[in-house]
Amino acid sequence: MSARTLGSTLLHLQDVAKHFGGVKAVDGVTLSVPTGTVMGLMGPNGAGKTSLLNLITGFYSPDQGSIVFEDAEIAGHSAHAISRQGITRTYQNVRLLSGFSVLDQVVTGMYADRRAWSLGSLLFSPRERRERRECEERAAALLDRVGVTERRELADELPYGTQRRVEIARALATGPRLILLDEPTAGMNAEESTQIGELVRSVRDDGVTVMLIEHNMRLILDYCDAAYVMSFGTVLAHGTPRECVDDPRVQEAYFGKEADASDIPALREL
Amino acid sequence: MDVLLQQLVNGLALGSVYAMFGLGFGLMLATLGVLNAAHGTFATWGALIALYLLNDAGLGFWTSALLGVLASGLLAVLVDLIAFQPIRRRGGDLLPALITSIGVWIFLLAAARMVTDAKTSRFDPERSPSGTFEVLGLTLARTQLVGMLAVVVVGVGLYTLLHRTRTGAAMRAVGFSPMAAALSGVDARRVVAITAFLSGAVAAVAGITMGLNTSTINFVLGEGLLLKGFAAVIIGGFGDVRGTVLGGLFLGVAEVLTGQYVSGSARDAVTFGLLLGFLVFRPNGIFGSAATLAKVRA
Amino acid sequence: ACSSADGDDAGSDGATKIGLIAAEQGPFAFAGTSYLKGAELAAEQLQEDGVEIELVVEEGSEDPAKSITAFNKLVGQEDVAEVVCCISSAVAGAMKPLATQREVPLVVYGATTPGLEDPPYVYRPALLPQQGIAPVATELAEALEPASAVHVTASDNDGLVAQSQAAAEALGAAGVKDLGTVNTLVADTDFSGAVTEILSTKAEMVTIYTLGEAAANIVKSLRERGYDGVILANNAIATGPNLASFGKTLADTYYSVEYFPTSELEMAADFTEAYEATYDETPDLFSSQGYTAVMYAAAGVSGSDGDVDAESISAALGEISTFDSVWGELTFEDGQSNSSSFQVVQIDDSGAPQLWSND
Amino acid sequence: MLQTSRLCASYRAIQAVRDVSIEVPDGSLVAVLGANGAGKSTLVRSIAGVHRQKTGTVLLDGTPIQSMPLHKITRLGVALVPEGRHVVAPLTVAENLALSSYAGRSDQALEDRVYDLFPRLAERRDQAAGLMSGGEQQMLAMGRALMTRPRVLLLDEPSMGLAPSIISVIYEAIAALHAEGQSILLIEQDATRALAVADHAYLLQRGEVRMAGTPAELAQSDDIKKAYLG
Amino acid sequence: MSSLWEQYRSVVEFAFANAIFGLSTWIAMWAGVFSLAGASFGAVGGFTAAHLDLTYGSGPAVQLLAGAVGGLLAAAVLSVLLLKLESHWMAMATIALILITRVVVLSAEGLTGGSVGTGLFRRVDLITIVVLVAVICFALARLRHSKFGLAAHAVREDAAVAAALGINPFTIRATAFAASGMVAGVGGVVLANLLQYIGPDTFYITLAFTMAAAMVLGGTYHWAGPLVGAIVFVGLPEVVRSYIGDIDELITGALLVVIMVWLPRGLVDPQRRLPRRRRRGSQHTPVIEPTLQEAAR
Ligand SMILES: Nc1ncnc2c1ncn2[C@@H]1O[C@H](COP(=O)(O)OP(=O)(O)OP(=O)(O)O)[C@@H](O)[C@H]1O
Ligand SMILES: Nc1ncnc2c1ncn2[C@@H]1O[C@H](COP(=O)(O)OP(=O)(O)OP(=O)(O)O)[C@@H](O)[C@H]1O
Ligand SMILES: CC(C)C[C@H](N)C(=O)O
Ligand SMILES: [Mg+2]
Ligand SMILES: [Mg+2]
Repeated sequence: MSARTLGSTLLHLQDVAKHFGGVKAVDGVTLSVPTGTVMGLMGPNGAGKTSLLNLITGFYSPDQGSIVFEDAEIAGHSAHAISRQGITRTYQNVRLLSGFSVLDQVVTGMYADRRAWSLGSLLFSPRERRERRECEERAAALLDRVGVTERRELADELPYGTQRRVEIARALATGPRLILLDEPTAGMNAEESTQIGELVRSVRDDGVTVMLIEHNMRLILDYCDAAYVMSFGTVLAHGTPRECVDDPRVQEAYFGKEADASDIPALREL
Repeated sequence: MDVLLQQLVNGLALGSVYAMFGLGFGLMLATLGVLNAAHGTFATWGALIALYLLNDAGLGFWTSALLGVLASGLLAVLVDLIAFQPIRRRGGDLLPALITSIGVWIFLLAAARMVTDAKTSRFDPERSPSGTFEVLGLTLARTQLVGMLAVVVVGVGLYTLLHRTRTGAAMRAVGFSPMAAALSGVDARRVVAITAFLSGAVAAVAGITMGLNTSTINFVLGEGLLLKGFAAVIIGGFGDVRGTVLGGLFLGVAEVLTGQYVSGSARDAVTFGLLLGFLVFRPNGIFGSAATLAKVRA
Repeated sequence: ACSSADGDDAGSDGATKIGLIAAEQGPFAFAGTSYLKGAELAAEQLQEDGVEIELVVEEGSEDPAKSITAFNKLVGQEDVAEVVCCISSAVAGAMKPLATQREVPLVVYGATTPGLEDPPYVYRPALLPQQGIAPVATELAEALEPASAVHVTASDNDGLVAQSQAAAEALGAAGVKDLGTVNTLVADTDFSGAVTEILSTKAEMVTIYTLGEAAANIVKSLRERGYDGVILANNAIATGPNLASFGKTLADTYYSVEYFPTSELEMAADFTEAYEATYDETPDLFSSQGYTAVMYAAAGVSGSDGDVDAESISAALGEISTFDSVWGELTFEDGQSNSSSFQVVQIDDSGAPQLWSND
Repeated sequence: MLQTSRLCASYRAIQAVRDVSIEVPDGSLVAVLGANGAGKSTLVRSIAGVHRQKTGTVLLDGTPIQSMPLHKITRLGVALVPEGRHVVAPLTVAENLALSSYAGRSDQALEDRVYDLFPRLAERRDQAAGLMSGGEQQMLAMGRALMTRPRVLLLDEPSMGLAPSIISVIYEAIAALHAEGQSILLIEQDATRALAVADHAYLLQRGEVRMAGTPAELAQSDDIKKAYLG
Repeated sequence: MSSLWEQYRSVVEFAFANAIFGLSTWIAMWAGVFSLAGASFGAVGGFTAAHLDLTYGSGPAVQLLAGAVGGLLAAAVLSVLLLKLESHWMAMATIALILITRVVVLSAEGLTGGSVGTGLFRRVDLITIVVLVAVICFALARLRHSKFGLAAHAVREDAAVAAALGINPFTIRATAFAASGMVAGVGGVVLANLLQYIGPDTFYITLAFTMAAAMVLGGTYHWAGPLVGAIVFVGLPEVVRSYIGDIDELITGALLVVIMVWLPRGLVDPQRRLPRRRRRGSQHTPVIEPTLQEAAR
């Protein structure tokens, strides 16, 4: 694996498009994510952010365009192959695995790294047992890091915010070099959101590049190194978060034509 | 007499019975989300009740048939109430409902076996449609005509109901989510009952026309229909009235032509081969679209 | 409805138990009911005559798996010394290895696949229908002189296929042109295609060897569509329920039987009378087969001296070479009757079967 | 007028709503504020009949409706636009709207009114509802509720998860409806925005009414800031 | 007493034979594949056993091994064709497969005896059957928390999420499907030995429905489900029959409905901690009281 220098391009999308019938969910997007940054992705509802994320992670295959990750073309590859190359994600609506304990959720994320043969467990193989214990220890450490104290509880019985954090821990367990977060603070209060922001920052400081979809301006402004703004499936603006928010095209697309920015509480607070 | 033409007509007549059964079966599947293993027994019971009313109670054929159809519709409503409604209320998916339907199937099949003593019977030929007539040089049994007319009437009726009326939209909505439908003021239980009734009643029409056409009514009447109707629904693409009718007719024709030009013993091979072929290579059937699948998944 | 023997059998002081696997349900129920009635009548008469046997009935529905369960129960729990069973060739085929393995004699009452019998454990008193079919077919060919014939058979029943072949061969030998065979399956109910196919051959004679109801349906359909040729059918077409519900539509159909209610044979007349007295209905061929099978099985019991057990019974059965039955005196070879005393029946215009003779 | 008195609702052991008594006078827009998990959704779900495990009374113009099923309450004139929208995904926009007429309510004029309010829906009339964006689905859910000619409209966090531009569209529609005299019970987390349109407001905290008053009164209170603006 | 055992012995045998099929269905379900194809793989095992028995007089070990290999191969080949189908289509395709298997059995007369079927001697005894079931259960219990076990469960709950974690859903499903075919092949051998006769109707819809019912009745979230389900669904009616007689099927049917209505997740449900706690609605994420959470430990 090549050691990448800060600032080199980790992910590059060139003219990527995905249409559903008449809906141009993603319509010719070109963007780059430099290694070691937190890249914000914003845009009104239906702009195509989640669809773009689905394209990058192989949930959708693009109608056109190329997606290059660490110099390798991944467009149209299957989701598990892309995951093994080092891209992972969370979901706009939490998608934890029902019936799994918190710990097992995270251990499942280590699937690709596990080498011991499952059938070994039938023969009480020490190797299999050791590996399983190691995985659980690593999982526990990851959960500590995201601030989750539960271990054996069923994940689907936890509070929403905790579930989101478990989801992030699970994503980190795959050992990604790029993690895509889809509105990780939706439904959280300000304090919880800040915690997520700090978590994102620490993840980046560990060398994992982050792409962050957010409606919460404060999070974009405080924690992103740069941002893209999408609208109607295309890239509308790109720059530092501040530049993006101040861009009149963005204001128009995002906040509506007539709206005066000062009328919008979300903005007034900024 | 042109053999091919005559056999085509025979195939269409047979296929219209499959199509008819498929319509009721598909309605349950697509709108109520139940893969109903007991559907064949609805056909059986409809035919048995009509048989009893005609042969033993002495009612006229059309009255008996009508009452048989109504009774089977009510049976379906009852079954839905007891076996499917509680599962639906819990938001269960296809699997538990399939299993309860197997329970109902075992029950109704055993009950039918008991009341018939496992014996075969038939509508009194003197008092039910029988005999043949000639059109355009082809010979058609009256019973065949009854089956074909019935599928036209029921097919057009059901299509119109589902796609042109509000009741139809309500049926589809409830199939997707009773809560979402209720938010529009739709009484989900009533709509479910209507749907179940229709699907049971249509099964009985299929059972009765099958009994008429084959002069064979016994407790396993519906079992054969279930398999063939299932095939028709898959081949046609379920959730789609036009597709189901076409699928059924196609199967009937394929079977009869196989009998004529290959061998009578290869009929099942052709039917089920087609079924598997469609499932694997064209799972949405002749007309099926992704949308119909979404309905079932809900 | 089974006179099933449950639990305490101590009362039947030392009577030898004969198991019977019945088919009151299932695809062969049309004949199974008659078989059982005939068999039970035989058991009753034997008991009245002081023969120490007891009939233990277990329903098998003519389903191989159920029949095997019934067989195991009869042999394992009821301790029967022999078992009477099987209408369908498929079921008989399934039972055969079992009987051989458990060394329990099996008296097959209805299935007629060639080569089924296998002494010392498998015996068949029933006549092979195909032996009757050949002469009848020849007779009909001579009397009615059809130029050509087409054959319908249930291709998944070996017994019926054998019968169909016997008819086809005999007709061929009599100079009737063979226009081919239309295959159906035992489970089929829709015959519109088959009938059109038959009609399209323009054959002057049709032979039909399928199960009774199917045969009746095909005949009905043929006649409705104006077919007026000769129809030779499986004798199972004329069961009581069939005659009652198909009635006149079956008119002018021929078949061959070893037993007919109006038979002049003394044993047959007695049987008919006793049967009518007991059940208030006319016996049919299948009743006579059930009756004969139990009589034959009992002969095995009477013939074995001292210990009556499976071994002695099979030895006794093996030694039977002639046997008086409602069909006349039967001769046996290798545990199968090889007699062929058949009569031809024609269903008359009112839908009633009548003996037919070629003059 | 819609009134609840001493309404309690629970999920087995969890008491989510306690002794809540609120009023929605005819033609008014009443807001219920509260933090995550305060019991706001449970309250409206109980009023509308989605949630059945409850005690206390709910009166619509004096008629008790607390024991009626959802569809009956809807037909009587209490229409819920639920959190999560719950549109009928496989049906088209037009069919979703037409559903309400199955309950014997609507007519063409009403439908046109909905399309006037939300022109985006008119454009997507024949699209399957499940394939639309969240904002569009929210509009459809509101449209569907309006099709039942509600006496009271219950809106559960209509802005949740939507981009500001869509939120503006939604709130414009709310204001327009209010101006026409539609009674509305609005559930919101975003206090600033809700207080800007409401006539009267309640603050819910751990299932109980913590405070009630005019928007100005609530906006002044420290409670509210502490409780949840955070 | 021994006669009582004699009477119920075959009930126990059939219950365990069906448990093998139930377990086979569960193994596929583990990875989210609802398949009735076990009936077809059972046919492969059963007719292989009959053939080996009649031609070579092979003993139980050879038959079971051959049945396992046959089932495994058949399932592996078919997985390519079937597994690309979405869940419900897949279920229906397996029904179609059963219908076609019957046609194949009918026409491959040389191997299967066609419509007549084929008889065979019984060489597998009760002990062997019980040991087989125990071995399968042991394997499933050990694998539950293994790498494969977690992956299979993950694929079942959400294949897309699993894929995003680097799990190839197809591989997992195909492995589970093949393993399920292997177990069903063994089940076929056992069933053939118990019945001592197999024909076109032996491995047909009824068997398929029985195994599915056993699995769902018992519970699809734990391997012990199908075992319990088979005993209840196959064993109980037999016992009932010996007391009540003819109406056992009515009771079986009614029982199935009642249990499914009362316990929709089956008799064995690892998530059922408090009696009949209702499952959470889909929208809300309830904050569970501490006491409940402790109970979960
Ligand atoms: N599978 C699909 N089929 C059809 N249309 C789709 C599909 N997925 C997305 N779309 C459409 O593509 C457009 C973009 O949706 P997407 O979910 O990517 O938006 P988004 O920017 O993530 O919005 P939000 O902020 O609401 O999450 C929407 O109009 C949506 O309806
Ligand atoms: N289905 C459920 N089962 C158990 N508890 C529930 C359920 N739904 C909600 N709760 C609990 O009831 C309480 C009130 O929840 P409710 O959804 O009404 O709050 P809310 O104010 O609408 O919150 P939000 O702002 O997140 O929508 C919470 O403690 C929640 O955990
Ligand atoms: C009843 C008869 C038609 C049965 C036939 N004799 C057979 O061998 O199967
Ligand atoms: Mg999104
Ligand atoms: Mg809420």
